[in-house]
Amino acid sequence: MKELSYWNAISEAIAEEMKRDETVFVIGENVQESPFLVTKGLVQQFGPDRVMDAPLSELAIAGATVGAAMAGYRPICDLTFADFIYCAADEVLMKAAQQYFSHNAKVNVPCVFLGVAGAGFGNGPEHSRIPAAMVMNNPGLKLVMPSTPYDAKGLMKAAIRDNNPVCFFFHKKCMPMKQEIPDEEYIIPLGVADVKRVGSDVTVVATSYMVHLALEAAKNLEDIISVEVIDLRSLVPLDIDAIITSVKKTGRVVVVDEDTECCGVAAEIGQQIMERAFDYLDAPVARVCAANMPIAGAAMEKYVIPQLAQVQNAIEAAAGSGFSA
Amino acid sequence: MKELSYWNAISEAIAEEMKRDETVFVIGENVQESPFLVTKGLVQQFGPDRVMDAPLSELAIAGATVGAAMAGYRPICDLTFADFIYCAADEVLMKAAQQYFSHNAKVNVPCVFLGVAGAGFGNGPEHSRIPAAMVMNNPGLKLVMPSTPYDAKGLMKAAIRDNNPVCFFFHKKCMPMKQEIPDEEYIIPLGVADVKRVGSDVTVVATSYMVHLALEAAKNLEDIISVEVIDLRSLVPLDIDAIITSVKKTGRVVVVDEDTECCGVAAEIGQQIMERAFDYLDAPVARVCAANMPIAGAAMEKYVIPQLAQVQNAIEAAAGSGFSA
Amino acid sequence: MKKLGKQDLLLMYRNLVRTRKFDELNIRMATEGKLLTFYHSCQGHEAIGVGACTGLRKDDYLYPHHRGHGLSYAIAKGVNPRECIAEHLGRATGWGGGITGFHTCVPEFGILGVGATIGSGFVLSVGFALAAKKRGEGQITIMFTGDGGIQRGQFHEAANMASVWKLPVVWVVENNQMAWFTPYRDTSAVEDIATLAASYNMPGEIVDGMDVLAVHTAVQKAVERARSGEGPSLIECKTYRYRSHSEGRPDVSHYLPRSKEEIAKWKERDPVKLFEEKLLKEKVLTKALIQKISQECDAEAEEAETFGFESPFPDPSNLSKMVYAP
Amino acid sequence: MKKLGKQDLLLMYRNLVRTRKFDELNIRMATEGKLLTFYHSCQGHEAIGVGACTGLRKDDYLYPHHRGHGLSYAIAKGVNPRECIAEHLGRATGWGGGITGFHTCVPEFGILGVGATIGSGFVLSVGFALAAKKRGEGQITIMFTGDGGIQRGQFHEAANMASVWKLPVVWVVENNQMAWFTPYRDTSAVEDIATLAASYNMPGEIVDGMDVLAVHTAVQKAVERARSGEGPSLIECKTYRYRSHSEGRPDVSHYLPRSKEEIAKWKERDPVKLFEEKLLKEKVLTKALIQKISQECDAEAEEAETFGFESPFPDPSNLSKMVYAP
Ligand SMILES: Cc1ncc(C[n+]2csc(CCOP(=O)(O)OP(=O)(O)O)c2C)c(N)n1
Ligand SMILES: Cc1ncc(C[n+]2csc(CCOP(=O)(O)OP(=O)(O)O)c2C)c(N)n1
Ligand SMILES: [Mg+2]
Ligand SMILES: [Mg+2]
Repeated sequence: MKELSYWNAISEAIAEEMKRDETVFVIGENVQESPFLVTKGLVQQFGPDRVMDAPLSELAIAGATVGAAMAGYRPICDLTFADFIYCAADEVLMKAAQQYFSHNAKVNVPCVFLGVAGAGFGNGPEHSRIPAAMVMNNPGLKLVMPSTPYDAKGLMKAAIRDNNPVCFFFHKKCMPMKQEIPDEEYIIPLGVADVKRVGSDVTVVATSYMVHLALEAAKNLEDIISVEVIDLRSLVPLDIDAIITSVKKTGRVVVVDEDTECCGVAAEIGQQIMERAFDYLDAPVARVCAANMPIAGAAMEKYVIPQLAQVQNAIEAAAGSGFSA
Repeated sequence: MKELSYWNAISEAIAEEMKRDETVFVIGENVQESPFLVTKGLVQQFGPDRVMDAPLSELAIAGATVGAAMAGYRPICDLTFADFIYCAADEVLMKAAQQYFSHNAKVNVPCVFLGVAGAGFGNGPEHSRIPAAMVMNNPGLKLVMPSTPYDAKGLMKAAIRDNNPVCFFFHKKCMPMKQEIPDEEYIIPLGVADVKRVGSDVTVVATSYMVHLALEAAKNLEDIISVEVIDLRSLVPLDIDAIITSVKKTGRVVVVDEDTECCGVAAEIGQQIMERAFDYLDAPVARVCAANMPIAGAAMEKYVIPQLAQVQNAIEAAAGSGFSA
Repeated sequence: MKKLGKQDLLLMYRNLVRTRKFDELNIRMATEGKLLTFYHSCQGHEAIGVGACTGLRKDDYLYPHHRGHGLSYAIAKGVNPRECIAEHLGRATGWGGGITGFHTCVPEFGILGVGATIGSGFVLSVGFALAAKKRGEGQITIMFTGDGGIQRGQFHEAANMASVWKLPVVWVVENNQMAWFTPYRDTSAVEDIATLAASYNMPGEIVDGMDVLAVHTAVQKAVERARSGEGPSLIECKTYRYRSHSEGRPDVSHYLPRSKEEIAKWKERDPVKLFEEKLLKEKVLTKALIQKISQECDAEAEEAETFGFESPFPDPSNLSKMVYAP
Repeated sequence: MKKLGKQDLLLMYRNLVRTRKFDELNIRMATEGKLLTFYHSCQGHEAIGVGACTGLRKDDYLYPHHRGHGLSYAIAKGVNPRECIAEHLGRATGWGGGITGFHTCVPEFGILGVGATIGSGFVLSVGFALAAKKRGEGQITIMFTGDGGIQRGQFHEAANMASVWKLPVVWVVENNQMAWFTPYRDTSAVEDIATLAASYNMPGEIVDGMDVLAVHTAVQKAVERARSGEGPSLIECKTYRYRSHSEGRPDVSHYLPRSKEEIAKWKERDPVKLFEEKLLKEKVLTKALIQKISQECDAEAEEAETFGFESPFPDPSNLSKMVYAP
């Protein structure tokens, strides 16, 4: 066992997979130095042909990723900020997602689109999104959003080995988090949620950094409400069974997701819960998401992004009056 | 009164607004001849400086639209296929949506993004989407999806006069539909749903061409189930009050939308209904949407896109066993 | 460059005729309402695909232009064009399995798939070429697009990246001087697309797109350059679109009918006729052989039509299994 | 071209100094942890914004580069730079109202707003220029970007469109030879960005970006061309980034430290010093005046800092009202 930070867990996963499989390579802007650290150190180990500093050309970077994947490689494309998926939407949301299906499953597209995501540093509307719903609304793409170093490493290895394009959005606010990581290899399959806290009164379904907010809220409320926190880890595939199992136990759900509320992740999960467990619901599924506006920066960011108090309030409201202190 | 087709109603609205307001102009690929007819005939009336055939450059077309809008004009940008929003996502989903907010409401972006949308002609995955949820997931954009010639004309006039960027997606399958159009000017404000059929057992919330499917299903079922059909007309703003009023009456809802199901329009509406009218719901909100896959073309399209039978089945299921014939 | 022998020339001629006949079949099926989606005729363009793809290695990557939905390119590479007909009829035997009705994908012949947004082949082909370079087995990538496609930003980014990384890719632009209803001259700042090559420090050549041998020669030069690790090339083939953008659409320039004289003038230099006359003069072809080839191609097209109509539709229950690879 | 008088030269000098002082203030605030988001120093780049924006009409549209988050451009156009400081402190008095912490928007001075994706100014500026051309009042648009920005597809599409429509726009590329950690020479197929202009049939000029007058002269020529309806121009200013990409980031090329010698060499031709020496020699400046200006600018920066810290934060209850215009 060794202690690794979130970013280091990701870079270790990439390094291990690059060692194991010569077809894995990294392409993107500034990936050799890696401003968000997840590919830092790789160039020294694997050389510039496998850790490729590209021009400032998102269309070409993402397009080359899709093309190289179709031609038998397993590129890891660093989009830098996840928001830059907008700058290559044709390539990522359309081409990567659809090439396999459109061509009768003859040619698959095994690649990873890395993006640092989320708010927390006041970087403003074009550098703070988690464009999760946009990815989910385009079938053919998988989507991973790890909340811990342990999960990040195991999920990254699964993402690289997956035979499909996988968006891997890691959260800015998780970067410094540390955790014990086993020395032996492990892989966390995509599509398996993790119950990060067991509880019986209210289910909180959370993604990415919001898992930590949910855990904090659960802890703050533990004397009055028993909160179960489910970390989805991957959104596509979605472990709806894990959610439904919990909902059947608690009958009360709050979905906490940092993506924009409207047509976001939480709406999909809420709707699916309603479809599958309507009779178990004691209260409507509540959602705590980014407000329906661009992600303001600087001092205004916190008025757009879910805050602890909101999560707590939503849990209390879901629990109903019987639980208030 | 005169009878106009859907496309002609749209082009008449554009012509009237171009006459009324010199700052309105059309920009896009092939807008002078207009493959989907909605800007056909305008160049003869207003000249090539106001009906601008652009290079095959979606980034520049959409970007120039946003820029000209910021600088005091009211461009109508024809994306041709609504799917091509992927080819200018940075410009439409990010810049158009956010410029006003990011700059403290100092400069607004009054423009219209036109796109012919939806399936029906087997055109395959890159020419058949209605990227409605992607628009809704990016606050700052408005979204209009008319189902009839009358609505199309009145909504187009409102869209052009709106001080915000408005995506106006008109449906391929509505193109030949005809309707009596008043000679006098009229405007249909954005954000006002239209009850296209009054009923008391089940509420069907529908968008765009799906309204016609819903009406047909309602008619087929009229002897056993009284179906209310709400045509949303605009999705942003969303007339949630109209939906809730109906839901309180029926307690049973089916949302029929042609966008991809996952994180789509129907999930958002379902979730909002749950949040606001949970105690009125006798059954979970059901959704009938495009299946979670790319929109197959040719003969396979119909297996992806909602069909009449599915809508009917969903209504019957929502109505519950008491209603079956 | 490998010198073309008599058999090569005859094969090229036959492939021109096959392309034309299959295009005519597609047009007829479209006119009869039998195609399940749109059709973009390649008449006038045949020499480009045939000239460029003759002599490629089977494992070279090919990204075809949308005209003919890939006919001339695939034919010259060796693919059986009946798969094209089946695709257009939405059949499981089509070269995209009938899933989209027009996408081409024949991995055994290096055709990995296409996109339906014009110009996006630029960036995908950079990826194919990057893979080829990494693999180091001398494969090259050839990608075709139109005078419209070159106007997308994808071109700029792809050309720069491919040049910097010296990727083995050849870009062939079929400048038919129209993009849908819009004439190139009114949407482009420069007369010749080949001019753009200078911005990326790569060769840019203008070729008579009606002359199959001229195309072949220019492309082979670029292919050799690519194979030997010297990087990308841009080749502009001047050509002309005989028919409307797609079947059933008006044939206008902006909003006025295209000049009948101009079309007629270009047809005088029809690529099939031009090559036929040359081979006749050089006695590679005879009148009798021309007729024989014509009949054989007619028969092949007829067989392809039957094949298409007799082929099954895809099994819709497979669709949901094709969203994600196992 | 209007000849610059002594007062103009002095103003340009003062604006160079102001830019430098305000940049230093931003750096200090960043270092002290007072800025609410990132900061990209413009040291080394000052002559470009100041030289280019001096002499513009107030109603000309300006799209600044991100360095200094718009300082040199806005200052030369007449905007009070304390709004920049307030913005970086997230205050309502900032030039973006403190909503993002770094976006610049001063419509009264033709600055309509910026985007945060590099290079997207190309297409927005086409829109500004299109509006200006339609309005017919002789406004031009000037847009600044970096050697990275030019690599985005937006450039290609914008340049072609602007040239075809003869739009009044001037594109100034600040080639500091780095984009974040990546050196230009390793990501570009051509040595000079000005080369790219030929693809769009527009003038492309290389200018010494450390020489404020050289920049001014080249830009004025392009501005006149734009104003007289002849279309766009591309101007490449060779310059250098003194500091790391943004404050607190490592200063590397790929992953190795940038050459200290190279930085020192460029600093010998520091744009502020260079102009100062020239004006001293020409007796437009005196040592005393230099000191006076320096002190005045220090005072102005100090006042701006106070102004910033004393300004209120935006009212968060307004946010939801700002998503849609009434
Ligand atoms: C990105 C994108 N924009 C627009 C279209 C619609 N479209 C299809 S073909 C075409 C014209 C293409 O012109 P060109 O590249 O010159 O090829 P040609 O059809 O003339 O052979 C257009 C505009 C598209 N499919 N993709
Ligand atoms: C589309 C896009 N890609 C990447 C980034 C991240 N980024 C911000 S500044 C920058 C470097 C820009 O380089 P250049 O244009 O040369 O300007 P410089 O910073 O050198 O002045 C990058 C890569 C971005 N903001 N937008
Ligand atoms: Mg063309
Ligand atoms: Mg730079």
